[in-house]
Amino acid sequence: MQTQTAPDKDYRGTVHTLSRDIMTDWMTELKTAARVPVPSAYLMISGNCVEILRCFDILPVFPEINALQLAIRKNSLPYIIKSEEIGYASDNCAYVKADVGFTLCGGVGESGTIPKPSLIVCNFVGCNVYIKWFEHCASMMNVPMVILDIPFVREDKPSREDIEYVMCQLRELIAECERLTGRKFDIDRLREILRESARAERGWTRAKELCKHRPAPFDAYFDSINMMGPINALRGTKEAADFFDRIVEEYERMVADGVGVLDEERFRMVVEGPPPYPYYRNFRNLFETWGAVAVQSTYSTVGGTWEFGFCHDPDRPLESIAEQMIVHNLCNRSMLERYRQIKCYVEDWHADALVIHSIKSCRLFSAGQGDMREYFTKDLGVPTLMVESDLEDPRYYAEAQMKNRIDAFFEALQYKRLRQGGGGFSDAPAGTMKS
Amino acid sequence: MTYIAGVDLGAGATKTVIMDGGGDVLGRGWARTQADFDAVARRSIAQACEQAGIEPGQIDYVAATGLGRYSLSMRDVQVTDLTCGARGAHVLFPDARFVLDMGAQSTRAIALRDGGKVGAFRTNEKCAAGSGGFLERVCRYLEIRLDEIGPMSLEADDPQPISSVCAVLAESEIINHVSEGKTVPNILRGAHESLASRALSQLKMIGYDGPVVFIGGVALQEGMVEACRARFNGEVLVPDHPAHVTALGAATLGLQRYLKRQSQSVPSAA
Amino acid sequence: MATTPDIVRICRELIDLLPDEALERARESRPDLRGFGVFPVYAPVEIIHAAGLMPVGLFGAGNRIELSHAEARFQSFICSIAKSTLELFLGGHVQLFEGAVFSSICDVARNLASLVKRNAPGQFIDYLHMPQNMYSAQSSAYTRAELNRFRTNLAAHLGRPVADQAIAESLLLYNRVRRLLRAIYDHRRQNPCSIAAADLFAVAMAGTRMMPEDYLPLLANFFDQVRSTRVRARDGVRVVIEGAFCEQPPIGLLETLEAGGCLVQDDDMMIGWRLFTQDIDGDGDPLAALAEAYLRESVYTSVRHDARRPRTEGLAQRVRDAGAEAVLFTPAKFCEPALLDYVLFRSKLDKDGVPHLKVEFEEKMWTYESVRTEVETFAESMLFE
Amino acid sequence: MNYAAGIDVGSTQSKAVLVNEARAIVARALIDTGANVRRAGQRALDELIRSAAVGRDEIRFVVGTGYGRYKIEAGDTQVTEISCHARGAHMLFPNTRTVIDMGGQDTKAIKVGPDGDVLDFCMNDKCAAGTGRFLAGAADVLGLTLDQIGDISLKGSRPIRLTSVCTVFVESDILSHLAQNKTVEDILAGVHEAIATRTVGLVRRVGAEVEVTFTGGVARNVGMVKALENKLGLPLNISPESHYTGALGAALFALDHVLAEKRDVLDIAAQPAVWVDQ
Ligand SMILES: Nc1ncnc2c1ncn2[C@@H]1O[C@H](COP(=O)(O)OP(=O)(O)O)[C@@H](O)[C@H]1O
Ligand SMILES: Nc1ncnc2c1ncn2[C@@H]1O[C@H](COP(=O)(O)OP(=O)(O)O)[C@@H](O)[C@H]1O
Ligand code: SF4
Ligand code: SF4
Ligand code: SF4
Repeated sequence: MQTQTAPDKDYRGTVHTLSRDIMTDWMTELKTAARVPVPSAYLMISGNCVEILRCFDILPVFPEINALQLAIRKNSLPYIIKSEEIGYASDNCAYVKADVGFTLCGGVGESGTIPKPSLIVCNFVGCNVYIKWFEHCASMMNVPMVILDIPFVREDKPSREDIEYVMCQLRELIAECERLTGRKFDIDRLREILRESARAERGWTRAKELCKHRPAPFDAYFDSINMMGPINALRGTKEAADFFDRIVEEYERMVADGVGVLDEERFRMVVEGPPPYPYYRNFRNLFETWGAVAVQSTYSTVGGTWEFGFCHDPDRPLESIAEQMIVHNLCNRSMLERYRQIKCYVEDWHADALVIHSIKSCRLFSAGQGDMREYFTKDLGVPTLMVESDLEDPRYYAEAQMKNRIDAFFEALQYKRLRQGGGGFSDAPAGTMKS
Repeated sequence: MTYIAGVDLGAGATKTVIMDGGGDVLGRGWARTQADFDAVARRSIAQACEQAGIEPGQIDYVAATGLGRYSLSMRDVQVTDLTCGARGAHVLFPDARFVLDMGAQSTRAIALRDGGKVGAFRTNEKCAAGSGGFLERVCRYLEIRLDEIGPMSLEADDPQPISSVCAVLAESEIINHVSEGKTVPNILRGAHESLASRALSQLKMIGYDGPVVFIGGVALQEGMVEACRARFNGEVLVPDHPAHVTALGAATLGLQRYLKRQSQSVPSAA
Repeated sequence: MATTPDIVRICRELIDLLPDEALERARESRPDLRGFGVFPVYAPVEIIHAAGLMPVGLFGAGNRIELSHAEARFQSFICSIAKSTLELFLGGHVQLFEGAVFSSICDVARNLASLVKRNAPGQFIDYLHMPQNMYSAQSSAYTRAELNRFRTNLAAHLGRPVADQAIAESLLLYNRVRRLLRAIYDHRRQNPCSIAAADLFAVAMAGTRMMPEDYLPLLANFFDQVRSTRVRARDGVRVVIEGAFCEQPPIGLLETLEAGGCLVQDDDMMIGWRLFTQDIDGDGDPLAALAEAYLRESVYTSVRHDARRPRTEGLAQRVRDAGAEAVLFTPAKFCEPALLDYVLFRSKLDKDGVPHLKVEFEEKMWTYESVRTEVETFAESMLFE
Repeated sequence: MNYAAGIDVGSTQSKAVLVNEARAIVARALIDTGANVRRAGQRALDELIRSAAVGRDEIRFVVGTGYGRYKIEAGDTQVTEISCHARGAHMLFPNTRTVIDMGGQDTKAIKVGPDGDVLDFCMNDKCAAGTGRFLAGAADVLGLTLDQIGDISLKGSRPIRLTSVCTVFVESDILSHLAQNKTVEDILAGVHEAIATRTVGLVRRVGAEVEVTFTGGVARNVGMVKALENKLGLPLNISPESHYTGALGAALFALDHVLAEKRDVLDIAAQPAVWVDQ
């Protein structure tokens, strides 16, 4: 085999156990829901409006998280193949394929449960595959679907009509939820939930800010993924907000003590693109060997770019939900906006390099990353590494090739440092003048 | 006497079947495909004729199939290899509903309709290590003969799977296995199993649920057949000359055409 | 009056031109004309035309140019049209253009719009978010606002207004073009073999390379010709082509499909340029009329999601209307929307008992050996029952 | 005498180079990697020792590189072939700013600083299309050897167009061209052109700054050299040592350690996975 399993290693910080604990509670709810149906709804992660569902006690179900769980437990391949057998192409998004395959196989397995929902809420935020994916679910399971069409950010800021269009659709969603649950919409309850959302969002922001310190107290790519469940799926609950309070406290302590997530922080990087979940640990170790820590990452902001100051506002409930869905998340912003975001990360978080992990499945993220590479290396002079694999399909991860590229990249960075400290090679063969 | 030739100009080899007017096979020919399709086909036909005990000049009708079917100058008709493979399999196993054809460059799963006609079919995606040519390269690499691959693969006790879909990268995986000290049988069996899983997926795409006729040169490899038997939920039927089934199908279709033409031009013949 | 082969030859020549070359042609009679790129699938060409520009379809570059820059920007798993369209901009083949417009058809097209914007400074590059919810109380207002935003920005870029009146006039012109195209398609549906698939494709695509004023007489001429010529129907499998709504198949592929034994009765090529099922009312507010037509009077496509009119039904209807026996799916390689829709289409056709075959294509493909084998087998299996 | 060795265990061939303290190349070895990667490294080293007639103990430090670098038991440490090719090319042509390395399984474009350091690099993606292996496949079908194809390709006047540069399908592609009566010259010209086009795309990613040095096994192929020069519109540096560039770079890194040890500056044992310490 080309790939060996990485040794089990615990990284610093309780973020892993804490997040596992609160996510497990939610997973248990899903399991229960699969047996004893309660009102539940499918929802996508990016720029979601989970608060509205919460307001009606509708259990949110995220097929993306299901797909992620399958991949990280190395269970995704059989389901992907299952989907390919019914006609999906090898070039389609593997998240869709894993989820559809899993659903076709009953939706219950070791790696998770995906109950049949009462409603499918397609929050079309950025990714066009979302619509197809949920359409397929709707037709497969015969469940009604609501599309929330979120206009992509085309100008500096959304127009009045954009916001009104979204708010109108949110009101229509609320009416649908009222019909589904037979309950009246309670705006005060929504305000209450949004207050918890905002508390979690501020916690997120504070945590991310701490990575500006040297050494960074956590890895803002790998460890942030553990923060993504709470901020995106459990947002609006007290537990999620408390979670952030606890990790921030821990990270503040680490910063005060000058402790970083690795023994030695040698390189600070910004990472773009989702991780290869089927080889998550292997991938992390390839960086860790070099003492490379992610101080920021774009993937962690697919659900929301909170670190730039936006929070849900209980005083403007629907409007702030609409704004978050349209503007304040990575997926609904253009590539050029993403360049700006990364540039800000590199500068304000003092990074040495940009690492782009290009994902075959996810064209939303990856289409055109070559241009991003050009921009950062040629226009800005930021050392940039681009590697390719997949976030769900283990067939596209080749460890030897991955390692080769990562090693070469850090070798070069290391040499650059050495040279800045004076020195260099003097390889000119005898008799040849060095220019 | 009536003599019909079915010639399958495949990517790897050119196979010929000589059939008499009653549909009985009199001879078979085989020649490695090279640049000059026409010359190779002649060699293959000559070999089959020799076995049949006739002269090439005695052949009444030639049906060409395979990738080089348009290049055979002496053909009377050309039919695609999918149609011929299906027909050939049907002649040998009239009850079978599914055919798996693994050749040098392509793997095809075919569902049959009544009379051996092609229903749904699936060819392998272009970019894949899923065909016989890949196995040939593996052999060359491991320095074994092609006809050894089948028996050797049967000796495996710990098959080493291949995950890459690219034949070149799959080769590096194999190199890795070798340097990890894995045995040749285990490596071969791993390759067979990977190929069999891929073939199974292809069969499933066409609604596979019963006995399947396994044809094409790769069916000559016992290890491959075993790997399929272990995976497929239906029976795997392997004819005696699996590589010649497509040529057989061509000959069968050729005979049909020939007889039809004869009956239409009765006056002069009678 | 030009004969059918003449018209087809002219059209084939036109569709082979790079954007700047096509514009040069038009400039022979309108020296100062500037162009404006329209990336598939749909764009409000009326607004562009009303602004005094020539809307030119950006369908990649076929076999004309080598990808020397775009391969570095887009990875190997991206469709050809995105790569070669970017290459057109990077290689300076869109110099005579004021800009280009892209819309929300897929993630690749959206990122492409960003890349073009960065790499074509000075040009006006816009991205339209066409609605995917056709039934919200705000859908019409939103759609109109989006079209209006485009109009306003374009006018600002040009430094001259784009008046409602001008848009209304362009609307009428394009109504006539689309009406003719509908009539020609109807004719082919009823008269199999009257027009070869590759020829109709060339004629339809030529409209994206000419000013509509010049295209209209050519199209009318073509229609008269085919209407008055009687062609004996060949034997073959009558098929509908589905899946080439964005990237367009190479002519050679269409020829191979027909040579392999299929007769194309209907297709979804160039669909964005003939999207509407009826004439648009040009009397009132033209933008509101366009918005309404997009929401209510559009043909189904894989990039427009209409919750109450499933695309599977649309395809089934198209097959029935054409009296077709089978469907050929021709998605562009790596085209996510087409490949995902294939799953739904396929299961619907299986349910209805309609045979189908999938054939992926790429812009630069030029041998059709394997396609030919598949299509021939498919045709053989249907013809020799 | 003190020597340093570099061993480059590639996917197709293994190369080894021995240098002395004056940075002069003392010996080279070239063998087919074969199935046993572990053994290949050792064999290359043995061959090196034999041809240089030096004692194993005189070789003070060995750096391994190439795909098989972790399997070289004699290697004291490993460096990626990207760094090695840059370093080797820099020694051969001190004004090198861009390195194109074409090997059996991958192609790399490397941007090199004035000191031979890697500033940026790009490799072909996961797909092995259009690499040295492809040329080997083409030679195979045509019944030619690798030494011949380059020259022959130069005689082609109307290069054919290939469907793809996928190594797996090159055979049938070429066969069908032969069937259409295309000449071997035109086919080979087409093959070289197709690969050159792909490679130039890669080179553009890092930017083709002069001087450009072409390294790796394929640099021995004149047809490829010409095709690349045409496409790039630049002359390429080609050295007789081109095939050994990676091994040479590795040997130079090894020499750093030998010299440093003598000067007692660098503590080489501290971080075996890293080639120099901070
Ligand atoms: N004697 C043999 N023993 C084992 N495998 C064989 C033998 N001959 C051919 N094969 C396998 O069959 C393949 C060729 O199959 P064939 O059906 O002749 O292909 P095609 O029709 O594409 O030319 C070879 O690539 C090889 O893997
Ligand atoms: N004598 C030669 N003439 C032309 N090309 C050659 C020659 N020897 C080797 N090559 C080419 O070099 C490739 C191997 O290059 P190399 O740099 O050794 O690759 P790797 O490091 O991956 O083993 C072969 O695939 C072949 O195309
Ligand atoms: S394309 Fe990307 S964002 Fe969209 S569903 Fe797939 S993985 Fe998610
Ligand atoms: S080289 Fe490998 S990955 Fe590339 S096209 Fe060929 S088989 Fe596919
Ligand atoms: S061909 Fe498909 S994937 Fe490519 S731009 Fe068009 S719709 Fe998008």
